[in-house]
Amino acid sequence: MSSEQILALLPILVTSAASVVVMLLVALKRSHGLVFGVTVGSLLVALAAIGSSVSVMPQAVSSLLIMDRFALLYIGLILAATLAVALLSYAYLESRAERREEYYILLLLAAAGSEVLAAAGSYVSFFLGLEILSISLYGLVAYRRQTPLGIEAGVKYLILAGASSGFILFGMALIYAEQGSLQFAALAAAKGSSFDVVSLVGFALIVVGVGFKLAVVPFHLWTPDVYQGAPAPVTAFVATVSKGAMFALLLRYFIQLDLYQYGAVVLVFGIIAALSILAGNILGLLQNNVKRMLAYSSIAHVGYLLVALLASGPLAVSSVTFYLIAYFITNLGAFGVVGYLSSGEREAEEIDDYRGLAWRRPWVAGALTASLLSLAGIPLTAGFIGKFFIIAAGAGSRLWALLIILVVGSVVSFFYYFRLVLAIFREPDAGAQVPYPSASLAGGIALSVLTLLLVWLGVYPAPLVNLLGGMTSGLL
Amino acid sequence: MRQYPIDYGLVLSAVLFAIGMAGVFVRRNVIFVLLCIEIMLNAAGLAFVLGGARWGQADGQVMFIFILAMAAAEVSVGLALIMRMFHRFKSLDTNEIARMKG
Amino acid sequence: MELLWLVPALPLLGFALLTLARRLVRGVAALIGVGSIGLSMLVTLWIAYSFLVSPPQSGAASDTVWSWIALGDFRVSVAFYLDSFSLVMILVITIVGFFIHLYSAGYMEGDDGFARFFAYMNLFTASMLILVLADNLLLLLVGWEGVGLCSYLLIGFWYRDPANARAAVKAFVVTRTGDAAMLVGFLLLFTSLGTLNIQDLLSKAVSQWPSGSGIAIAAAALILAGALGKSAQLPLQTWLPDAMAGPTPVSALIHAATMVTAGVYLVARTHAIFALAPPVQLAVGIIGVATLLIAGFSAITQRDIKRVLAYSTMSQIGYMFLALGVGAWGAALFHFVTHAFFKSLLFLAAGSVILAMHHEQDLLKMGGLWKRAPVAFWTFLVGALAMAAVPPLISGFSSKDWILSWVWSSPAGGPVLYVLALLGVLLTATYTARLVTLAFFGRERDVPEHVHPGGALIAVPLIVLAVPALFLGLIQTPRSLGGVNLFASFVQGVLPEPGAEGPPSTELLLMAVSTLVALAGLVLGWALGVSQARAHLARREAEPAGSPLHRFLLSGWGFDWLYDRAIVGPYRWLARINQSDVADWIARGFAALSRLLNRLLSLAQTGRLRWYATALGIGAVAIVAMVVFL
Amino acid sequence: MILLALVAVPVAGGLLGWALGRRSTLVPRWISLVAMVLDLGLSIVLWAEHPAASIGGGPWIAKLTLPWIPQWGIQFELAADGLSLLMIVLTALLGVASVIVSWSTVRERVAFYNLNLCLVIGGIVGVFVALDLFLFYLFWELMLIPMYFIIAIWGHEKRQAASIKFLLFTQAGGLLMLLAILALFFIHGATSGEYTFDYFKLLGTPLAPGVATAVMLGFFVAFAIKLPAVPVHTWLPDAHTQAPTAGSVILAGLLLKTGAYGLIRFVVPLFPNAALQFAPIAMILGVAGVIYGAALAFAQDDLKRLVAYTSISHLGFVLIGVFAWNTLALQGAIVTMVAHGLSTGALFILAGSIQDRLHTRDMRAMGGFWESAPRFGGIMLFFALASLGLPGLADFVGEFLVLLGTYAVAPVIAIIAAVGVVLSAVYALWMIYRTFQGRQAPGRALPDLKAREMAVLAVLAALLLWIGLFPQRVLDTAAPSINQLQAGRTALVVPHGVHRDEL
Repeated sequence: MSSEQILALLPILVTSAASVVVMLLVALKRSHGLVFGVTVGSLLVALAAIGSSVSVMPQAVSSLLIMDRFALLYIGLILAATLAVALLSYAYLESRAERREEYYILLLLAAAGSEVLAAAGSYVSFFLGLEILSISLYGLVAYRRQTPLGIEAGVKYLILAGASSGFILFGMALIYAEQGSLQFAALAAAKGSSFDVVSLVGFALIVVGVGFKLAVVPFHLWTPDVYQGAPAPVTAFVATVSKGAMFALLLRYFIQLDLYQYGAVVLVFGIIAALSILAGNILGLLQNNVKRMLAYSSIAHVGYLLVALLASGPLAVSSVTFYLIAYFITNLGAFGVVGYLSSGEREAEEIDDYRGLAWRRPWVAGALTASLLSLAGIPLTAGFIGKFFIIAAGAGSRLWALLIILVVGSVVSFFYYFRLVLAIFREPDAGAQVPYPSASLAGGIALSVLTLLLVWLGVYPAPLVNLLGGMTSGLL
Repeated sequence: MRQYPIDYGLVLSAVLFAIGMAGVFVRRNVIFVLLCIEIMLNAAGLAFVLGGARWGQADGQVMFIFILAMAAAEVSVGLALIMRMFHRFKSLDTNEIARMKG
Repeated sequence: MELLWLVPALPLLGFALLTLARRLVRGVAALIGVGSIGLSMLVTLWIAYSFLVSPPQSGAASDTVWSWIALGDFRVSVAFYLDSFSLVMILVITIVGFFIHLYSAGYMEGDDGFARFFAYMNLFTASMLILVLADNLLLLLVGWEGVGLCSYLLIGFWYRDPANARAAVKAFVVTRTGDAAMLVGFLLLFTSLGTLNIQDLLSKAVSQWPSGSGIAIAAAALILAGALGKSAQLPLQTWLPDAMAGPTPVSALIHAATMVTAGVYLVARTHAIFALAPPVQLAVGIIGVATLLIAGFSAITQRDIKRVLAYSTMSQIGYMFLALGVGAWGAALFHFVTHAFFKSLLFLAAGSVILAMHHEQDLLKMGGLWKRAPVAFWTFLVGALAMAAVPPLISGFSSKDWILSWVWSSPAGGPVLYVLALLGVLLTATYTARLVTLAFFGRERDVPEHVHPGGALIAVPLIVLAVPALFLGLIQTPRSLGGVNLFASFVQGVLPEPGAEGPPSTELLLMAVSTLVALAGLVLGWALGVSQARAHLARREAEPAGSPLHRFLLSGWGFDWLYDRAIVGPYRWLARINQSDVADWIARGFAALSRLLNRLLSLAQTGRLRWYATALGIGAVAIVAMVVFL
Repeated sequence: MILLALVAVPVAGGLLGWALGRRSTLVPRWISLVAMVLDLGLSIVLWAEHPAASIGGGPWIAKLTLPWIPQWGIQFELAADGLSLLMIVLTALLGVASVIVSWSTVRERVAFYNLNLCLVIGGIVGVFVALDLFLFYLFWELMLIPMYFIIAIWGHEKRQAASIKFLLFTQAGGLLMLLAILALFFIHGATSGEYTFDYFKLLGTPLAPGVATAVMLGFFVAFAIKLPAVPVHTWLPDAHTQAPTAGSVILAGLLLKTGAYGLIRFVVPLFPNAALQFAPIAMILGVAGVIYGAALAFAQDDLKRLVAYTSISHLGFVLIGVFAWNTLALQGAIVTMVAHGLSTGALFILAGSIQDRLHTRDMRAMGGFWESAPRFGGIMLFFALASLGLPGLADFVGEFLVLLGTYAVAPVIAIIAAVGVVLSAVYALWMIYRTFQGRQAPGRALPDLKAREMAVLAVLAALLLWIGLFPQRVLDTAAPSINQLQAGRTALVVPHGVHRDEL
């Protein structure tokens, strides 16, 4: 392994090493502050390391990992999101009785697994990244192990994610048995005119597994339960990093295999996208639990992303990426507020918990409102530019049917986003006001930065668009 | 030694996979569900080994080893969780853990 | 003629002052209200004087105040047009108007809406003047709607009684129905002739449209619709009897002398178009005579003194329409003039009677008032004789006779119309005589102890108006009675005669016949009045059930009933059942659908792990199947 | 730059008032009032300076272009012609009125309220000057959110349902419009090689007939919902009824105008052929609105709901006028827009005042108010008369011109619309009958208008009278834009008589 390869892998290496360091640290001395500091520090170092990796890319590391602009961009995104989650987690954990320090080990591991997924160029690294991510998430999702909901969520996620891993693995095995290679690229070269049945079945099974991780219809049933049971920052992580990494993989996979030319595949993804948009939004409609509501909304958002994915061409990649960035910021903000307002053993998850928030905690309310507007795709937020970008990509590829469904879904979604907005701006309930925890610095910083980014991207997206435009050239 | 077509092996692994899957669907005891997932994973492992044998590569076996490691990790986390579950719910029935819905 | 704009502007100024100023002393309000009309009258007289002394070259003068709308070919100005026709109109309006205003200062004394009343009256006068002076149809429409508005405001002047307010709304809406058609007529005229200037329009119509062409018929019919509404002619006549809910001076000014004759003015003004559309002109005559008879019959049965007069107004305007229908434009105008004087006189005298009766308007409760309210009686009598067309010098006689002779001799007329018109004469005389008999003669029935028919402010206008009611006929007399032709020759240039007059002998014969008929009517009416008064005394308060025919006539031939069932009722029913807007069902449907789908999809979210796993498997099978088989 | 200032002044005023207004309720009120008056002043200056001036021979009197997202061909492009100018003046004027009428009626969250008020005004001005389609869409969406807040927070008893309904309807239209904008963007890009959202460049994009119709419909639906045309009008009665007074004023006076403005600015010029073919349907929708709105207005017991339905009726005239597509009808549509803004705005102020005083909007509980509130009655009557199209007032000029223009193209439509003239008399006078006439119920005396209310209403009334008697100034201002539109109409190959015969 050359030094350049090491340099290229540096972000992943730093993240992985950090998890080991934190583990050792915990063994030596339990200190939440210290562990938190090391975690944040190492994530910052890993982010900085991307700068050095850029100089040597594109670099294929042993055919397993491909460190190109695309991968680095997603790794950067994953690291930044993990950093935000870490910041949001501090106060959340601080107010709780559980052991806090192991949380950061799992978080760093999950981030490492996600990074591997983003850079994966073969089924092996796909599998490894996926499992590192998944197994860490089992722990994270069930982190509120004192509460029945935490355990319930953990068990559900464990069983279902395990099963879905089984699907992916079996699919990979079938493809391998037919094609004789574990490289995406090799497969692309070998595919010829069409696949045989076994490969098709294998491919379909991989789609099932990926679909599960992305929580698209019909593999979405677990989403609300896990989102609800998991600690709010973990929910943010599951909603953003875990999905984003999987989407990065899907995008690379799609483009490398040029799946656009298979009508059946496009059709399947189209149907999945349409169903996700409709079902996600309709399920969210009357939901009173904010975490579940956001879970349903995330189902719909992945549907939107799939529309962009199906749009093909350079616009697809940049629109998916832009949307993911906007989606990351927005969801981190939204779940961040949920975590920020959760106190002790109580998650602020009922819609009534937010009643009158605007008059009690105006800044937090502002952040949440901005996130909700962004989710709804209202102008001057990142979500608007993202949705605009996606619709543009779809329109460029004439996916009118999907776009109409997207429009219908969006209109439905306004109902529940604005239902929450409405609650935020209602008169506070004079009698029983839910107590909110005191403000935390780290969380406050994270929320402010996220909100500023949200608005900045909504007002002046030109620089990011430029950046993404350069990125696609690396992938295609 | 007689050479069997690879398809036979794949069919076998598919049957194994299906058994595992069916087990996940029907079993209520969460430990059995976990066991069934292991069966699914091993079915995949078998298919990998078959593939490796077919193409004369080590990759299949390597993957199988990865799968074993991963399965072990999953089971360990899983069992820990199941202990918590039993501690909390005094039951291993998956139907008991259905508080969140709707 | 530079002062022409002042004629409508002065009352308008009065309106503005009365509206904007707050808490005016009664005297000041009256001064502004009456004074503005007075000044306007003086200006009008001055204009009339200069018009007569030095008539304009073309027989008409116009005065553009400002350019209103100019869009390409569409150019409309706020401009006034004065010819002999409009001069007659504004003379009548300002003179009659002034005296009615004066009368009102006495009549409305003590009403808490004194200033408001004069504001409305001034606005009305201004609008009416704009209507008759407008040189284009759009400005005419301003006046037209303005008088309609004031009519609405004044009918509902005593707003506390919902019935008055409803009558006001009814009046406005019914007339507006006609206006809408008239509006379409204007659209048609502009679209095909490219101007709304009345004179250009008429000359272009004459030069571009062949007689009897469809477009001319359509245009004339649409204009006629507007005229029918405003002038309370069939089938848009139902509002007028209810309009009597307004104060009596209002009835005199608006619902007798001026506004209701706006339709006559309009038709006469655009007579060139009607001349191009013989079927419509015939319809004008038929409608006129039909209204004349229907209203005449109804008038005979009414008990309310003002309703009698209201039906009589409809009936008299029926004469004017009949005249228009036979092309006797000048005669129609002359009848308008005489009618304005004698009918306003009748209303004002009736007002005095009503005051005397402490606002009791039931004829059957009056009686013997001739000595209790002598001024009212004598002036009323003058008006009544004029209306009944009793010869020789009473104004109504000249004008009606002029009309009748044209009905006989005009090419558009004929014996049938004449006989019907003659029946009208009989009816007119009958209801007039009945009215006078019931109100002024016989025993006092329910007359109050103390009677206050009003002071000088009431009496002076009555006496002054009685003069023209008596003698105005002198300016236009039948050939056999001197053959004075002042009026006809004055308006000849604008309103030509329909053709050659018949021989004087025929005219004399016709005159004799109509006079006899009128006298017969008077006797009949007298008898009717006497018998009804007796019956009432015998029965006292017991409400006469009346025969079905009586009830039918009393209700104005059931038009209200019919419209209520056919139009108003269904509209209200539709409004009631659709109050919550059927179109909203679309939105509600979507909402319900979303809720339903939400419930269905939520059924899948059971929380059961086994079901989730099974769904995963089903999904997997579905995906595999799709990928493999598609 | 004056265009930017027109947008920025209300926004800045709102933000400033909000930032400073934590303590005192008076500070945000004064700051927003100053901002609105300043905005009004600016717009009048612009009007006075450019009576009929033009840039480069076109109708444009001011223009501003800044780079924004060059990768997507998006610019920050503002421009104004006479049409925009009229709408801006109206916006600023009603903005001032809104601040004043909210002065004493909104007592809670004053700073946030004024922020929203200022933002919505800024957004509306933005809509009227944005000439980059992306920017236009952005403003289009942006003005909704503060409006949503105004309804949802300060509205009446059913404000939540009404606000969400408002939002869903308008967003549905908005997103369809976005699809249409993007379709146009790509088609233009594919044919000319230049991908841009610039209105001026998109003008005259060659489109296949079917495509043009589809894309045009995307725009049309959005504007028809906002206008609102039957049958997608049902958000309006709820929103107008439930909004606080100023909210209703802005909704009726301004937001609806953005729909009409969109039709004139985008639908007709961008898709002339498709619009011409679609004209009969659009006019039928318009005339349906005229009649249906008037009929439902009559049916209402709720005073504000009644006024809301009258808007549907009036805007039906606008829809007819735009698609009758000749100088008279278009000018009529524009005058109607302005007149409706003033008259209906005033009626909402009056209805709001009644509600503030009596805490009810139900006309069944009203009657005889004239006795205790004669000035109120007089003013109410004035605006009711304006609404029923009394000649001499502004509404009449607009509606008459629309009818006149329409009659030349589609006589049947004009004739049916003329029926609306009768129905408008019915609802307007019935409204007066039920509120101010009859006998006053005991304990239900209506206190008369106060000086501040009178001042606002008097200005609105004076303007209605001014436009009614001297409409030429308004007509001249809009004329260059209209003439250009008209030129586009005459240039079309489809002969004039085609859709006349169809009707």
